[in-house]
Amino acid sequence: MERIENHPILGETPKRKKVTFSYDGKMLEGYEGEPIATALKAAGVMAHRYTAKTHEPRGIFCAIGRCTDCVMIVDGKPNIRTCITPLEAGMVVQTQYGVSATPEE
Amino acid sequence: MSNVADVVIIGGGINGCAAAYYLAKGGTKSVIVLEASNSIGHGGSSRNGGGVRQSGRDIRELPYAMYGIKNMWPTLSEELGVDTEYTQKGNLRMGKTPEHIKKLEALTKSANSVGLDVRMIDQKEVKEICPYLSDEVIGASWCPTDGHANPLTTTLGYYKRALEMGVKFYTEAPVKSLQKVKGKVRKVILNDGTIFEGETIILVSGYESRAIARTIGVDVPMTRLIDECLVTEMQPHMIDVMFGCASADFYGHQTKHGSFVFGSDSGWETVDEMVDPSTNIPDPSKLITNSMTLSASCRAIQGYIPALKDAKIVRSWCGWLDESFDGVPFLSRVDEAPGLILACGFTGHGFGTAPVVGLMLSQMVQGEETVVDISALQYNRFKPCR
Amino acid sequence: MVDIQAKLKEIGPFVEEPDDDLLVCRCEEVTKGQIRKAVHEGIFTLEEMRRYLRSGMGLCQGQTCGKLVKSIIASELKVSPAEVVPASSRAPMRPIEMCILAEDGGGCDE
Amino acid sequence: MKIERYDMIVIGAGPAGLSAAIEAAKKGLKPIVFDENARPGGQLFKQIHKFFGSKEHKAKVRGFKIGEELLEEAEEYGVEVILNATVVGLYPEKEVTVKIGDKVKHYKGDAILVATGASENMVNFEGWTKPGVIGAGAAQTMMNLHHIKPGNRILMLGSGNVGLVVSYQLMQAGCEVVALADAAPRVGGYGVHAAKVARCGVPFYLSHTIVKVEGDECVTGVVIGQVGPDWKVIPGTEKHFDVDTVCLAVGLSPMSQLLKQAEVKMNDTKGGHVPECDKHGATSVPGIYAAGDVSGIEEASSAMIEGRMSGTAIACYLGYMTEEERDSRIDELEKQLDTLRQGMFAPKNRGKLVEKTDEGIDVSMNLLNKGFVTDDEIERFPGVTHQKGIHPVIECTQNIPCNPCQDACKMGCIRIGENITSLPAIDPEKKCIGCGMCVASCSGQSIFLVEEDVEEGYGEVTMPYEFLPVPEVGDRGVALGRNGQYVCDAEVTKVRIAPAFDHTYLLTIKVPNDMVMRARFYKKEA
Repeated sequence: MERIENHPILGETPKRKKVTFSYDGKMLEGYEGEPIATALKAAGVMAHRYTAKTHEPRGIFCAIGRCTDCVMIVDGKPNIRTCITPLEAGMVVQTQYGVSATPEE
Repeated sequence: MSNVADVVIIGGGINGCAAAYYLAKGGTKSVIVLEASNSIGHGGSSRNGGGVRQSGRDIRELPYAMYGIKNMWPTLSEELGVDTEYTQKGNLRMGKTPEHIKKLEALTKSANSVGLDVRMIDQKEVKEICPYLSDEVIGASWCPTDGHANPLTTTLGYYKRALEMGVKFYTEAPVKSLQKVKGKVRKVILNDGTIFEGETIILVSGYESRAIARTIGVDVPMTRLIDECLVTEMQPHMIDVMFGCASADFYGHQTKHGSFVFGSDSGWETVDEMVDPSTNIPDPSKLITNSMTLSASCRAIQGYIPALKDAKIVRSWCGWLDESFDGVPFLSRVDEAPGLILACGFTGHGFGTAPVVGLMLSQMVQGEETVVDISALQYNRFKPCR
Repeated sequence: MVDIQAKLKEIGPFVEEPDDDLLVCRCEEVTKGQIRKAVHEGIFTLEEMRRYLRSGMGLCQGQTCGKLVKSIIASELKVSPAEVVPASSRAPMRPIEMCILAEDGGGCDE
Repeated sequence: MKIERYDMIVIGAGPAGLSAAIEAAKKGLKPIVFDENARPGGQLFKQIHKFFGSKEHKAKVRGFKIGEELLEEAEEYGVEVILNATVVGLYPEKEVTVKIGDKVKHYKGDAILVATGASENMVNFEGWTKPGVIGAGAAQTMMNLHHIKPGNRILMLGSGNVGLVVSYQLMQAGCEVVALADAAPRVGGYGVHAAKVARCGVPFYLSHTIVKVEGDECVTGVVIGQVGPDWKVIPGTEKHFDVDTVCLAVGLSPMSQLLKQAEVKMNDTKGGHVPECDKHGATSVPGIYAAGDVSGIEEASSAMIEGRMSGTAIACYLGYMTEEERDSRIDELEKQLDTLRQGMFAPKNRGKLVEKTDEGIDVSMNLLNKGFVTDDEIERFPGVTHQKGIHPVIECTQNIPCNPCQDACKMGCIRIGENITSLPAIDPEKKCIGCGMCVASCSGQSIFLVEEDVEEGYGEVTMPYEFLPVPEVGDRGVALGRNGQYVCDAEVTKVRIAPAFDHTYLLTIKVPNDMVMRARFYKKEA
């Protein structure tokens, strides 16, 4: 999804530091300090996890850390709410399947 | 609405629900269960760590605990039509000091004397059973036939089945007093004045049993103690065993769902008092957790299972346990109150024995011999100290 | 006082509906049909529903589905949602790592 | 164990919490405010529209600016605001445990104010869990805080103020809102909010709900359908839209879990689980107060006043002011609050169909059913007159608490009077100079300057414009009517901006003179 560079009310989006991070093995770019979920959205990632029972995709839903639908495995730790966790350079972000990083059959 | 029944059970916890189910199954025509709160299993039944174990118990409890594990738990899910999540993968009671080990050895010895398969294992074997444990654990007692289950679904499973078999349940029905008719306990009077009558009255209301029994002149020697539980978010499958420790720091297990459920305390429980904050008057129904327990519990758990340090706690809760004078339940008829059966004082470990206790209660009502001898659980077993 | 058997009789047997497979609790993946059926098995409160089906017991602790579950129970019991006993609220308000909690208040020197 | 003591602990640094802390600090208390978010202000920083009310309610100031002002005021009075501070629990004896960074700390307050706000309600339908179905709050968070478009093509469910305001904001962020649906038979929010969305061309589907959301990995489409009196979809009424995002704005519920944990007496109401409070916000537990949305959903403007009332009450409770002082301040604040609770959208009118304005004029039914006032309905309102030369046309047709237009006009053309919910009326005796201050000051964007004859056959319409790119003089495009449909071709003749307009451009377009009462929006292309 497109980032908003200029907004009629909020004006120009302040420049921030670009960092790279890995997402399921691919290298992606994002801005330091923005929520991981924002960087993923900018890269077109919609599904953050697949549920434990029915293996359905989930993504951003509330964007403020309440619904926990956007959780992923970040630096090896599962259940990280990506909508409120700031992006750092070199982070390793993985799709979460149930609570693990590998899809189950 | 008919308020008269063969049996009136006071208390809609797991023991009350199980008794109701086995009574109905055994052919008792009319059974009524009265629950004071608005939900079934509101007390200890939904506030425990889910242990289904024999090890660590007083030898007076072992015969029936063993009976339940051998004959009832394995088929319970099928019988109740719910997933009780019963898992029989052993109980590890851990020790960190020579004193702990000594204590565990004594428990093990007494359990062996009544035929329980429990033995002491060293650190190496502990680690083989559970590689996630801290090196501070130097040994443990190991009972391979112990396990755990889900107290919530098990309780509601009994309730559901009993309902299906026609047992009448009333919630929000707090009992104020009992009353004898012609020398026999018969009437159960609610706070709102409603009267129920039963040929037999089973009093299975946790600590509240004491106040209710007192209304017909029976005092049951027990106290009340708060205990807290907590649950983590879902974790990858790690551990099947039930945990306990010699120091009673914590107990718990990983559930089928993946979350870990633990019970623990802060050490302040004996002076903890539940107060209605609006009036500042003590009110045990206000189940407010203590601000220190959550962290104390986490310290205890991390001390044994460091691998869980990043697991997040999603919820904590607390409940009262009805602690009998000698830590062993009361399960008996009462000489001076014919018609009354007492089932209380489970002292925080009544969940694992609930199926067999329910069964034996039904047998007591129906005039059958109980599956094991429970004469050691008489309410009047205490003698003066000199 | 709630007479469970009388209430069960009043609401009649569970009848399947086309949208029963609709998800209600997103965290624990509990469907509308499961909740409706549970009501007919005697589960009348949010607290019991949590214990029975795990609805509202997941990561978000019922923040998303609480109101939905309540309205399903209410409609099945033919009462207004306000008459359904709400679930209790417990610490922690948000999930917190065990190691962070374990740092708090330990030792006698603090 | 170490416990830090404060006079007053405030949980939630939104409009209610900050206002309370400021009010109390002014009386000499030392408040501390905890907020779990990385920035303070609650939802104010996502509100980029101008607020309603009167001067004392900070009317015509944009939400995020009000947030900035509150923060400055808080700093000025020494209010300590701790961010990224998640309150873990509210325990007996007014003790709170707070997670700050990697530490959990214990605090006790002589008084505690819970101002935790609200959380969004959700509805479920087939496919509601698919990535791309989001809450309206999520949309605001993404576009207004994190500078990213929530989606390209969006369907909004919910016609309350949140649904309307967020639809508009989505368009401001460059997204396309393909439709706005609501199961209710009438628009729930302010008519002026609906009108500014409708005139951009967004179709309103009232009595419609979502049948299903389509897509495998994420949303690719949505089907809505008309609901009958039983709230079930009438077969055959289904409509499909290609969308990548579905946005849910179906109401808010008080986030009162902490109060429940503290065993405060609660009431289960239609509007959610709320604490039983006196008019100062005192709950059943002595020393615990509640203010803002957590005690009942209202607007941010009301939350700020409620916060100030609680701050005052707490100052008195803790001995920092006398009861007489408290009562006089509370009276003053109560009057402000009462003003906001007047009009058609007053709490007492919730769920009722108000058919006539206070002035006795029939309310526009099209506005309620379709989101816009029709060309003939608009003529009956007192803000709409026909005059020679340039003059304001005020399409404000419902009694809402708002009056900045009256002060904006230095010439006195606009009258509202004492009662701020009265409909603005035009004084034909006063001469409009076409300064446009009224157009820019109207939070509902419902004021236009109209001049029927600027040259042979053509007139001009000046409208508020808050989109990018800003059209340039000489641009040719089309004029849309109140219903968002093409009415005629148009040419941009003037584009004005000034600091006083606060980012609202005044766009003047030239249209055939019989179109000046119909053209209400400009687009480069049809």
